[in-house]
Amino acid sequence: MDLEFNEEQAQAAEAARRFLARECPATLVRRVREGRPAHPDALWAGMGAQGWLALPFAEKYGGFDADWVTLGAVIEELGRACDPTPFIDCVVSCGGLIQDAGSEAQKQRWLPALGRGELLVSLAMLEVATDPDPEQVATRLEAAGSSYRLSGRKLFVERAAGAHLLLVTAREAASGELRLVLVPAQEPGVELVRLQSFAHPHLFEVRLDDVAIDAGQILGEGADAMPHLRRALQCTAALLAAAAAGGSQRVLEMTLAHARERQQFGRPIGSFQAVQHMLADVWTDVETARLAAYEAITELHLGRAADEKVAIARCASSETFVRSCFTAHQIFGGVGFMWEADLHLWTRKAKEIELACGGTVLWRRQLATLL
Amino acid sequence: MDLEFNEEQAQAAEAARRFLARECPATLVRRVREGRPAHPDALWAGMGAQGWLALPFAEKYGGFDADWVTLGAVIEELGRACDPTPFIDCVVSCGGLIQDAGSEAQKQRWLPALGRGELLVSLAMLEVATDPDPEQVATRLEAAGSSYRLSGRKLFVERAAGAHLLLVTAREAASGELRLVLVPAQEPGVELVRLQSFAHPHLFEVRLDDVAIDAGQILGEGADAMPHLRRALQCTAALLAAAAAGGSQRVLEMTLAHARERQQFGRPIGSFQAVQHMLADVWTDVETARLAAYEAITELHLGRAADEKVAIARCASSETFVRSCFTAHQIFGGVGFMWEADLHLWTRKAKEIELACGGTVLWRRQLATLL
Amino acid sequence: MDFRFTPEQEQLRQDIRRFLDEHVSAELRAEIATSAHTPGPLARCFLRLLGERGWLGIGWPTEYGGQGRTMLEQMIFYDELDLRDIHYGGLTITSLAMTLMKLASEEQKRTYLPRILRGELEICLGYTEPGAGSDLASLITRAERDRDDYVITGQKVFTTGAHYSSHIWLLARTDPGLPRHKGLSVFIFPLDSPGITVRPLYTMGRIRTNEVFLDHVRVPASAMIGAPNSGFHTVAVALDFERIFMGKYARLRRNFSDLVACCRKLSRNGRTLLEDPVVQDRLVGLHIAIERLRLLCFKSAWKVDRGQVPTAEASAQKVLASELEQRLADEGMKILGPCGQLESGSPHAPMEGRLVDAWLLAPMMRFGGGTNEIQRDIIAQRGLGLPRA
Amino acid sequence: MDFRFTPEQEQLRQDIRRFLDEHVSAELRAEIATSAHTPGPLARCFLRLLGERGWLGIGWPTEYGGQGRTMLEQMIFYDELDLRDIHYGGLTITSLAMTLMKLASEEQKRTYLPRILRGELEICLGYTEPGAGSDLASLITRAERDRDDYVITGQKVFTTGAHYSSHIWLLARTDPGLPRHKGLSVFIFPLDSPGITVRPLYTMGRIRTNEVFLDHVRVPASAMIGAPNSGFHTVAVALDFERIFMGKYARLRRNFSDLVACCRKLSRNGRTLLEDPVVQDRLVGLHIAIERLRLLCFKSAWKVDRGQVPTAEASAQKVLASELEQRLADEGMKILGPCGQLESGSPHAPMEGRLVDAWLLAPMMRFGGGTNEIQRDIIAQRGLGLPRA
Repeated sequence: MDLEFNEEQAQAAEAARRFLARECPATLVRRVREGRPAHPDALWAGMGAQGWLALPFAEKYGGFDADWVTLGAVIEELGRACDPTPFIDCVVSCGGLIQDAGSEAQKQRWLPALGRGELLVSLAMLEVATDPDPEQVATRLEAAGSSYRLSGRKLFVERAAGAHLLLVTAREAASGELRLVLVPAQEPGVELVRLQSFAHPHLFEVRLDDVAIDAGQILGEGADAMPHLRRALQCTAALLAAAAAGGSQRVLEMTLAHARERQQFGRPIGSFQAVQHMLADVWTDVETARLAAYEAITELHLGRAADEKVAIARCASSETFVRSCFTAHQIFGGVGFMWEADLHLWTRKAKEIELACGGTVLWRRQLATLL
Repeated sequence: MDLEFNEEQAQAAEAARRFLARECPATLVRRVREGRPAHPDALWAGMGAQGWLALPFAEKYGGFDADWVTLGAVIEELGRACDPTPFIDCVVSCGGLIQDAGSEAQKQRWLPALGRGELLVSLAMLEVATDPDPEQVATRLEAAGSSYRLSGRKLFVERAAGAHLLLVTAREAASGELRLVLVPAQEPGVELVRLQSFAHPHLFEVRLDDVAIDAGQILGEGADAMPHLRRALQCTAALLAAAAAGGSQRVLEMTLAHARERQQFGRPIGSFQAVQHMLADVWTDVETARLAAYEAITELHLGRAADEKVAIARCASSETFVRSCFTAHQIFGGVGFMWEADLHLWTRKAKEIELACGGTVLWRRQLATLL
Repeated sequence: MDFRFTPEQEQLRQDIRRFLDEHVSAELRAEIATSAHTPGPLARCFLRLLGERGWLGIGWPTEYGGQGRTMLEQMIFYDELDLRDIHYGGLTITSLAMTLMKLASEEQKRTYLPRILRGELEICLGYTEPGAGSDLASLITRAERDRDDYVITGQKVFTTGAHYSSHIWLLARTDPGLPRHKGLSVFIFPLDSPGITVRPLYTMGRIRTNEVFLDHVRVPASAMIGAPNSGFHTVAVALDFERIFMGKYARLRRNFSDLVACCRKLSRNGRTLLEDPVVQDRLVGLHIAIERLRLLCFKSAWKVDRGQVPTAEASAQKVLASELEQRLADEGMKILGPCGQLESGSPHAPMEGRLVDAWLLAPMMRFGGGTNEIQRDIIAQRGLGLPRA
Repeated sequence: MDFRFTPEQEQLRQDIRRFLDEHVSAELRAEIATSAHTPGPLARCFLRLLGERGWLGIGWPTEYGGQGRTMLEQMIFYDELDLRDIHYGGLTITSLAMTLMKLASEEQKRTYLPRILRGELEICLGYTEPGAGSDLASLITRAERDRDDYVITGQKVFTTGAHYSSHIWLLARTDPGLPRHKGLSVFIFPLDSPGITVRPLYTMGRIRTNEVFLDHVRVPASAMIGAPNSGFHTVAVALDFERIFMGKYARLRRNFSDLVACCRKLSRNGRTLLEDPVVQDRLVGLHIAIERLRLLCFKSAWKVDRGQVPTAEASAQKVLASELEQRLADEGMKILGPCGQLESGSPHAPMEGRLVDAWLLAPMMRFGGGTNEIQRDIIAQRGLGLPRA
């Protein structure tokens, strides 16, 4: 048992924290939330230059073949910094799917560009407004001679407007099997409709109306892609847990600092028993959420059937992040509620992470099946 | 709107509190829990002399036709006193069923005796160890010439060993309808098996093996008794809520007294913010639980469709009683945990009430159907 | 015991509903939906209509032109307005006007009460300062006597309503020589007095609040409510009127009912959300909690009508309502699935984004108006008689 | 990072299991099932067997005859014993013996350690008094110097284990002239010393505890641990050893697994309890909570093995474990339906009545061993560095 980073991982985390402190201040987070700009080009380029965007990819695709814990350490820091980038969606989910399900040619074509930060891909998966289940897919991919036509509607697609490619889940009409289709976001027949979420500022509905697809856009050799999708969602969930753990730690630190400094009734408010007990509970939550996240990540790393640990990590960390924000608001009071204060950036992020990629509800259900 | 007792009700409550303070001390509660004796004869006789056992019955059956709030006020006091009697089961549930479903002859025969405290009746309703649903009835009542045979198994029958009669729910074989059958507990073919509950000290399994029944033992004229049973369960639930409200109030009072008196670190423990906040929450719970109980009871009194209010009262008050005991134990510490201390009598009572007559789970489900 | 409203009270509710049905226009509804808690021109207009028809004085004694109605009747009135998110002047009507009646001079009453009653005058609270939140007695805004005037200098924050109110009800230090909470006084004066700057503070919950800077603001001594240095008492009196309105249930009940309706309509995987047993179980828990709050609101109002002060009840109302607001919003969004996050105006937004609005506003409900920790202290100490630490 | 036990640690677990499989007889299991936390003759016998085989010294340094194993290995050992409810002497082994090694005289070590290691000697804690619970420093039991002896008079309560232990580890006031927590000393002496009366205190949770009356009990000065008036320090050292064992997860995990197994087996209305979505949802919530606790236990043990003191972690463990014990028992009983209330031995009792036992014991877990309020104070003050009130 070893519950801390090895040297390499610690260095990655440390470097990430330094980099983000410089390149990802709360002012940037705020600007990107407000859409000025919607995508943080300079930060993204910087992350590319740091090699982060290629971390999970094999060396022959320009990647670093990083171990999962290193990736988790970087993502934890992104969570701490409340990062406004599509890192998890683009690199972990979509990049992971391309690497996992793509043909050699597809990997050669897309992964290096993705790793350099030149290619933005968004996962277009959900279809029902009320349903986080990625297996509810009605979008149809229909053969038409040697090519295909794609039709359907996708919801909750992150940053679709800024993406170069959409990675669309669809059912092949003939086989009923799942296919992963790379669709240029500007393609004729693709229409984007903005959704307004309080949590994720750049969500879209994607309407696909008889979009022409050629075989090269379909990942892999035409086998059922469901196992790949499940695997990608598992990795994404584990790493979202790291982001949530990072975010909640940062919120706890901000709250502690405030509780120590803010004086009322002639003493720091952190000396009141009610405040102390709230913070003690948050600390316990945060501590265990972070452990759960890394346990899930190490299970992935070991290639073990990680569903249970991933589900626990995903649920525990998101609950923790949201609750720690609620407590933070209570202790900060008016000062933390102001638009100009940074706290609400994390509060929204907490919900963004909770709802990302099908949301925690999915994983609670998953856990039920594993009982 | 009038949220307090009228004069008559206030007098009944006041008299009940005085009577119970004298006749129902914690020592008696404890003795009856330990089965020495299982039934508090003197207290029961006293309650009969006070007229309580005939409160809900019509005058022509020796009753007082009391309004529901008066009955609730008395039962609230019984809850406060942690009474060890079968009042609710015998008088409210069984007495109510006889009055509601019985023939004129049956009422004449049983109600006056019940009201005088000479007749103990226990409701034998549940059959499945895991299932609180009173509609799951497999016990069969089969015609045999001009009489009947009764076979089946009943669980969680309160004080069956001391009862004169068991009021058994059964399905008539021919019609499949529900029947209510009065069975002498000592009848051949009736076997009692003791169940050990931490909550209710006198629970039994009742095995009915081809028990001879004649038509006069079946309540009413052979119509489906399910509506009567539902109505009786509703009344019972509303009054159990009053008992739970009474019990939790008493526990709060004991805890407050302890928190004011007990000194640690040179001051009363009730001056610690953590203790104050626990007690503030208990007070809020208790206050609202009591209001919910009486709202349900007044709805019954008005003859309105009271299911929703009853369900809310039943759930809110039992949750409150259990939680207030948990908090009491935390504030009392070791002193309250001792066998010799009285607190655990209420703690067990809280669970006894929660589980009585199908339990609160039933009413949560009921509430779901009313959404 | 009787938990019902009387036929007369039910009639009152119908009258109010009919009045609102007739006079709340589609335009006003649209304005409210987008106003983020700041009354727009139509809402201001409607406030004056409420005044004209005598509704604003519903709880005022008849001697001040009010209807002299009971607190239960007021509750019915405000609930009906809350259900439609109608602006009625809030604590100007329910708390400050009542405090004026109790503590103000005859001249002050003549100056303010008729205009408040007509809906022409609104007052915001100038209590909180950057260094004085829960601990109000540590405020430093100074009001110095200068012959017949006071000259006020300082800064207030979280002055909600300062951007649309005409007056401010300001607590300032009049005697720094006295113990902290003894040297304070309350003043009422127009917000357009020279030396006042109001700056917007926008919040996470969309509601706008303000900073108010006071730079040698000169007000006549007659602007003081009550005696010099009696400000803490004045504030306590106002708070006793205010507290009963702090934790309300009407909007919570409405949001819950809307959520249930939404669960009946929306479906997932071939069945409605309401058919999902886990959804049912969550809704049942919320339902019970809201009913508890409703009963506590009844109790408070009923006690007031009997001449009692519902101290613990009002604090408990505030605690229950604010925590339930957050819980309902958070659990409700989970029940609705991914679309739960969508805001009013977005495609696929359920319940017109109302749960999202509530979620974003909920933190303020918990810490504002006296934090829930302070409310629990009040229940324990003033309600249950536990000793102070 | 690695959350797994090493192959050697897994092997150790297997060794322990095999040992227990071989030596825990059906008779011992039956004794345990009915012993209500008081070790019976077979359990005492088994304790000596554990001693003989060297298991009791699993965490002791080799210089004292122990195995010198890591805390993680100790955790494995104690977890396996806990899963079968085996009595291993509790804090005699895990805390007091360690404190003796650190603070006792050579003679005391020679007197006590070998016998403890053989399972012949058990020590109970004599801290709490009727007037001194959370506030231990207010205790009044006096130990007065009389030439080479101390004469001790006073009363202890909630002295768990005093009826089967051979010795008591007693905190008494040796200098009333010093500030409250400075005039205390710890003594160790046999419970059969003249002047000691042990009276049973039975509890709601079935566990027996005791009152211990000390009437001029004469003990030699050599019975004192450490220097005179250093008792509070001695207690703190012992507590540092004890705290990591206060909130454990093995039994909780076992009870949870048993509950799930039971839900798979029992059915209601034509389907197993586990097929009920609401039951699943409740179980998922419990499962996540127990996993959090398990991780915290790992963290504490791992920190100890790195030479760190897991102050906040241990307090958090105790809080989580005790509150979860109550929640698991209460929710579990609700899940099981009416039979959930049935006790071990009753017809229809599920899980051998184990949830009922846990429910009845849970209050003590929350207030005992330092109330959860005090544990949260510790997390906040010692763990997070927040200032004392």
